[in-house]
Amino acid sequence: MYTRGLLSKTSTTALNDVSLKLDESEPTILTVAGESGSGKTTLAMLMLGFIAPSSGQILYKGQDISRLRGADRMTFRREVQAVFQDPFAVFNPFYTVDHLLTVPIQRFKLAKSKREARDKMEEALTAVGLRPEDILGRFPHQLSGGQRQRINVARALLLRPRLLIADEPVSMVDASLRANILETLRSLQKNYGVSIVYITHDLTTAYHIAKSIVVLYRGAVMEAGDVDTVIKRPQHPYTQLLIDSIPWPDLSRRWGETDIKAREAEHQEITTGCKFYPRCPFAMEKCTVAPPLFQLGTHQAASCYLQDQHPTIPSEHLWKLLPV
Amino acid sequence: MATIAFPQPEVRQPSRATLVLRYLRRNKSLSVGLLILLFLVAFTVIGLLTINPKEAYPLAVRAKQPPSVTYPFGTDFFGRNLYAAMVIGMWQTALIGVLAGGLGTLIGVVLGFTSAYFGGILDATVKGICQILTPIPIFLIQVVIAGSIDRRSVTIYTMALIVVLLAWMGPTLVIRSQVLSMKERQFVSVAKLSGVGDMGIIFGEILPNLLPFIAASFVTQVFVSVYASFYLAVVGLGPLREPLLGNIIWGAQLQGAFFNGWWWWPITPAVAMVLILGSLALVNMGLDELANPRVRRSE
Amino acid sequence: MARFKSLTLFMITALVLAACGGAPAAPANPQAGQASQSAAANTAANESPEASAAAEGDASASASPEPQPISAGPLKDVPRDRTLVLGWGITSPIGVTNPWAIPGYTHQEGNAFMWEPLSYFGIFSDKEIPWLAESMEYTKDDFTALQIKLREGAAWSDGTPVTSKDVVFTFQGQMNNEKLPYHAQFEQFVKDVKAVDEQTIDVTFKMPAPRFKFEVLTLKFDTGIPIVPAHALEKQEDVNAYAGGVEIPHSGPYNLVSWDKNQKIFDLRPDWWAVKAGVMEQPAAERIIVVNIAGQSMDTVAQRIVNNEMDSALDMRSAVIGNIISQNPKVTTHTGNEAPYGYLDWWPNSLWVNTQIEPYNQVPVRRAISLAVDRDKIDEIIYEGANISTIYPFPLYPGLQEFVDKPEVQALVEKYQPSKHDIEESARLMQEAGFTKNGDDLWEKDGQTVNATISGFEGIHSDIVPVLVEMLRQAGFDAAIDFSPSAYQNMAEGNPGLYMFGHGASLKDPYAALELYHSRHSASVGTTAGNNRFSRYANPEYDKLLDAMAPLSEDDPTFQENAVKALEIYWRDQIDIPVIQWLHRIPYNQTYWTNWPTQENVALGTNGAFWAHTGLLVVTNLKPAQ
Amino acid sequence: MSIKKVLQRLGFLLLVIWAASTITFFIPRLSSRNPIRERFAELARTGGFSPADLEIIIAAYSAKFGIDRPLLEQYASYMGSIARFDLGISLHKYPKTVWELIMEALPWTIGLLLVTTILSFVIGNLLGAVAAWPRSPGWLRAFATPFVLLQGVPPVLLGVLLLFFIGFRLKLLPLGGAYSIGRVPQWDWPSFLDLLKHQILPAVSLIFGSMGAWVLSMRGMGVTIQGEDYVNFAEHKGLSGYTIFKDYYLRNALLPQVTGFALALGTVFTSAIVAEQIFSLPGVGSVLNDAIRANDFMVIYGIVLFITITVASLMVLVELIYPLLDPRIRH
Repeated sequence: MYTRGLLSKTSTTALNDVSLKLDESEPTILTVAGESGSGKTTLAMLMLGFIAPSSGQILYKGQDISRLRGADRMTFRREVQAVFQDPFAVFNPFYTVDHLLTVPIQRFKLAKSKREARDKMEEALTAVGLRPEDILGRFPHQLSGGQRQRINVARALLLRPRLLIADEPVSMVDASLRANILETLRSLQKNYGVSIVYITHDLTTAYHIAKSIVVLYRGAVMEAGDVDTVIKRPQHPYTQLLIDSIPWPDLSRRWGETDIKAREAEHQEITTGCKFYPRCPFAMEKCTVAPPLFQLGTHQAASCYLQDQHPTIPSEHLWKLLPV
Repeated sequence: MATIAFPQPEVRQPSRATLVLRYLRRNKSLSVGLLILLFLVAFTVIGLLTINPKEAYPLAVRAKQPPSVTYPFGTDFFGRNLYAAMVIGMWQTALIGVLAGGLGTLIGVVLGFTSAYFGGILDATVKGICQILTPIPIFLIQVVIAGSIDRRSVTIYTMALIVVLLAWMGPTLVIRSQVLSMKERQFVSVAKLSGVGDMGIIFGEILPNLLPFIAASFVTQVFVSVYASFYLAVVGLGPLREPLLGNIIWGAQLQGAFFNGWWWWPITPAVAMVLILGSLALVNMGLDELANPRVRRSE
Repeated sequence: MARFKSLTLFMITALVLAACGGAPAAPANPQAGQASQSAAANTAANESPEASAAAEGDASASASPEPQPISAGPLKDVPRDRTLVLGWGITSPIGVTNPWAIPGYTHQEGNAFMWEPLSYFGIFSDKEIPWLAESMEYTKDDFTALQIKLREGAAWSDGTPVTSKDVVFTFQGQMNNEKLPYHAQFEQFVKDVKAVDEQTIDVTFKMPAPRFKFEVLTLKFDTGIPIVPAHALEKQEDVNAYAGGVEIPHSGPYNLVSWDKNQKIFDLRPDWWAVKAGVMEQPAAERIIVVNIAGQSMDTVAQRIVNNEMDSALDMRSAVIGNIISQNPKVTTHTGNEAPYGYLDWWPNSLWVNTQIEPYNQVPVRRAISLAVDRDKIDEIIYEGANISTIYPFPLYPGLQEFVDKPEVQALVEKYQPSKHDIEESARLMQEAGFTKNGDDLWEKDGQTVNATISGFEGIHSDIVPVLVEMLRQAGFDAAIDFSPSAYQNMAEGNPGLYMFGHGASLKDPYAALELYHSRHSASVGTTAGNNRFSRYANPEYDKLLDAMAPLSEDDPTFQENAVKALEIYWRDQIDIPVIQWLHRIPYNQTYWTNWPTQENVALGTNGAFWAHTGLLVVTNLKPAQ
Repeated sequence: MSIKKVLQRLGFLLLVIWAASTITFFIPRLSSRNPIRERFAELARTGGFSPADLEIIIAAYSAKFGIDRPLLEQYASYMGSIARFDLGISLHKYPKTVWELIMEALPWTIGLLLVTTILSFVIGNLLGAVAAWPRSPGWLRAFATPFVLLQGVPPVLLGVLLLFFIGFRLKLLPLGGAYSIGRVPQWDWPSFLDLLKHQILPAVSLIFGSMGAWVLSMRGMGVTIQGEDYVNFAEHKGLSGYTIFKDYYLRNALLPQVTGFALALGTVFTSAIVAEQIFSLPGVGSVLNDAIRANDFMVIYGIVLFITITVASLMVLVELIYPLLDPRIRH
């Protein structure tokens, strides 16, 4: 059974009471969305095991990843991979770009010979639309941002992970290349059964690629559910604000023209109540107590008292709402 | 869509040597510094092959001779051939510099890496010790040490040791801060994802990137060591029999060389010292430029 | 342009510097400041720059930049041509003028101008110079009693007469105060000191003490005791802790008037007893400035003499003094303008060893080292041909020259050839002693090289020790240089190695020098050997010779006979390795002052050492050039 | 800035003092040297001690200075006296206390060092900034850059060379000393000018000797700053070169140098020791020189400690006032 749970309770403001679960048998693409500072990257770091949660645990195939040792750890390392935002920073400037591909091949013993390793690399590069002879042997600064990011994707392709954390993979790439990269990611999921956690602040790309979405604000889940439903019919004031901020290519519609007027953000730390309270135009007395998740439909939930006519759902069960 | 080829302009890859030469042409201080250093090395090497090492010590040749064809740098009061003395002195200075500099850098690299990479109490301790020792005037302590040990055991090796004893904090702090920033870089994360262990990350990923820093730090250490050993020798705390540059100046001062008109005696080692320290300073400056990514213009 | 800039820079520097550097110079009280300003204005018209500089300095009030220097109040004006400027390394604590202050007192650095003895000795005239004492006579033939008669009219600077009370106080102080340098001598010899009357003192000895009068009571070179004022020291609770300062009453002609880190200034007092008593004429030098040259390079000191900034200074290497003379014809030396430019000091230097430790306990090893020393080369290289290398442990002053000229002594020189330089013979001796040459071409036995580190003193041995080290190296001894402050400790404690040091002992006869090797001084390893007694040599045969000499005066035939035998043992056993006679090369600048004691101008017979006990005689005899 | 921060820094200061005093205490004791014996050696060497029984005198003084006691006991009493700001008594200049010796010499050293350090800091940093600033005129850069080489010239060499050429050969300036022979300095013009004349060579050698380091580090700093966005931005705003140089570039590059300034004082003291020796100036350096030569440990400890405390205190001070200079950092 392929399970993955994440549980992080209170204390850190980076991420608070977030619980997710992905099923190995049903590879999917889950979007985690939110503005900068919402805890997206922390989530990625936690899932990759780079930092340990101050409370709660991260389970991979039923095992706490912080306890993994030896071969188990290597397996976890290999099966959970990432594509990062900055296509330059991931390259060690000392080496040619080959280093990015050869090291995992070596470490995970993916090839029996140099020849085979080379073939694998070329195959992966070709698969992301690069000509190996243009790429191999170059230093990162000699390549364009798009090329570099596609090498990253090629790396993920090469390793055939079970789970891929894609942390804003296209935000620093030319618009013209985004589609290509996203398409490659999608084909990874489809053709190789890789689950993808797609972390972004860009709801449009999320809409294109993902099945389901979790909207975070300051480390707390605001709304979650089927990507279509959430984006088309957002119920949480924060989600509504986000969607309103998308510059739709519709000239008749003026940007930012909606009923919901977000208040200026006040930089006061909300420790107990709704994280969105200081900016929420509908802020109420009871919002000073953190709202639970209210289940709005089979594939939608929101953490807002405006929806308190709906039944609540424990945060551990949120994953059940997410379509695959 | 997935297989669209992105055409690449043809780029001919210049050879490494050409790149280095091209870089050196731009980095003037590095090239001038290296040139002087090279000259000094050539002088020493050629010298070592041609001189009679005995002539670097007293009673070897006619004393107090001004520079001439036979004695290009003249001879001193004690009957040293100053040319031979310069050659041996340079060699010994280089030895002290490289030994003390290398050792100091090594300590700095090891401590800096372990402390920054693993953090925790170890890091706090290393950082604390370095910070506490930093305000203490190193030279005074070196003088106290040099003055305290038995004269017979003062050799150029003990000199190097005395110098290094309190000169490892600089490189440690420099390397530590570099590792601290380096270990947050994403390629370290990627390496972890690629299954690379701690040692692999330290040596395979971080260390190569710090090479310019380590080199700069090494050059700084060599500079500091040469400087310190020179000072110790000038005040008469070195191995007095050896023709160390500082010792020669010390001897010249005691025998009233300037007053007696034996100007070549102190001037020769003084100029040599200026060349050594100056070239090291230049190289250091050049390496700074190399290590500092902002200055390193993309190629 | 760059030149202009740097000049501007210099100016700015100087200005700011002056503002800051001068700040601490605030006068202690405003009145002193005013007084000095007007005084400075008065002297501004003075033409000679040096004189005006000196005069302005003289006008200074007690205020000085350092809070600590001592001063007797505002200084009067003294022109340069009445001022004697002497260069000397002042290392003793500021303000210590009391001869009994320990540690810290030294008669050098000008304190000798304040204190006087019962008697002086003129080495080059070989004559006693009675001083506070009119006479000192042994009253018994076996040298067990001595009567001292003081001069009438001798007085302390506060007017109190110098009487037998002071002499008794001085002697008893030495007997009872174990911290004083002559305590051991007094304890060994003196039974009793009694004042017979105001002017007469009787000393009785426990044993014959034929040399006590000369060695202890007479001031010469750096030995002997001055008489101290009983009425001033009696009042002190701890005479060793009392610095003296400017207040202490003294009998010498100069008063200390100012002392800071850079200089000590002495002014002549008008009421010196010796003038009134007709012993001396009124000295011409109204002011003596002892400039601290400690830490100054020899270049600087030499140049300042050439520039007439200083009238004399110590101690010049032979090449330097030659250059001084050629650069300033007004400067002469003890030997005029001729090499070796210096006079023979009482301090011949040997390489001493601790004869109790391996391998120096073996005579052949000591002999092998002596054979490695090329004494001719030392003369040639270091002393520009002056013939000063030696084979004797004493200086060849007239009495001693007479001794070594005896045929018996010359026969011994022939027999033992102490000056021989022969590396092959040296090697043969080492091989016979069981040494073999190792890879570095050094003698080795049981994996140990011969530790031939030479301990010496940077200020005076920096020319010869490196040369000796090289000679020993060439003969296979593992030699190195040690000029660290621990050098003396090595000598005193007998640490392995060679010690370059003098024999400050014999002046008239060889007894004092030979006595240095008596087994009574042969401290066992681990205890401290006395000064000049580093060899720790013990030989009953030798002791017997010396014991027989002790009660005899030097003209006794037995004394002479035993002295020759003892000298034979000295060479036979190579107790230490004599290297050089010591020369003092002192420049005498005649621009302002003449009548310096030289070879030609023997006068009282003192040497020209202004720092030594007899320095008082040197400075008080100087005559102004104009 | 919080009280806690201040207390923390003071705690650090105490640690530095403790470390320095411990190091200076133990190192000389690792050798078998006996300072009292050596002091008497000095006296014996200059004569007058021939027949004395040294052992008795030495034992008496060893007891007095406590150096015959067990090491740890000495250490404890040493630390105790340091806590009472008592640096002990000089062996060599007995009965002077170390504190007295330092205080006598300090005005000279402060006068010389303060001025030379500030001047070398100002000139060095300006030259360094000019050398690194890409828009400074070519001739100016060409002028400024070679000063980096000065880093290779130890002040001691510079001092010796200046003395040789200006003092010996040209006879333009005095050969040494703080004032002319026979002068007892005070507050008046002749003294002042005399003093000035004597301070020029040492000051110049110290300024030029320590300037190179500033040129070099400032140049490095300047090069770093150049790439910063705010400088680029300022350029795009079309501000004048001088304004950018002064307000954006120099100011920001200078800030880290200020921290270096406090630290540099330690090095500067080192140069001063040698300079004071070469030019025979009174000052802490020459007191220390004498002490080292005479193995007067109490004075050595005292001065090392004094310098350490001074440097460390200045560092802490700079750190505490740094936020006032740099608005980006607030405690």
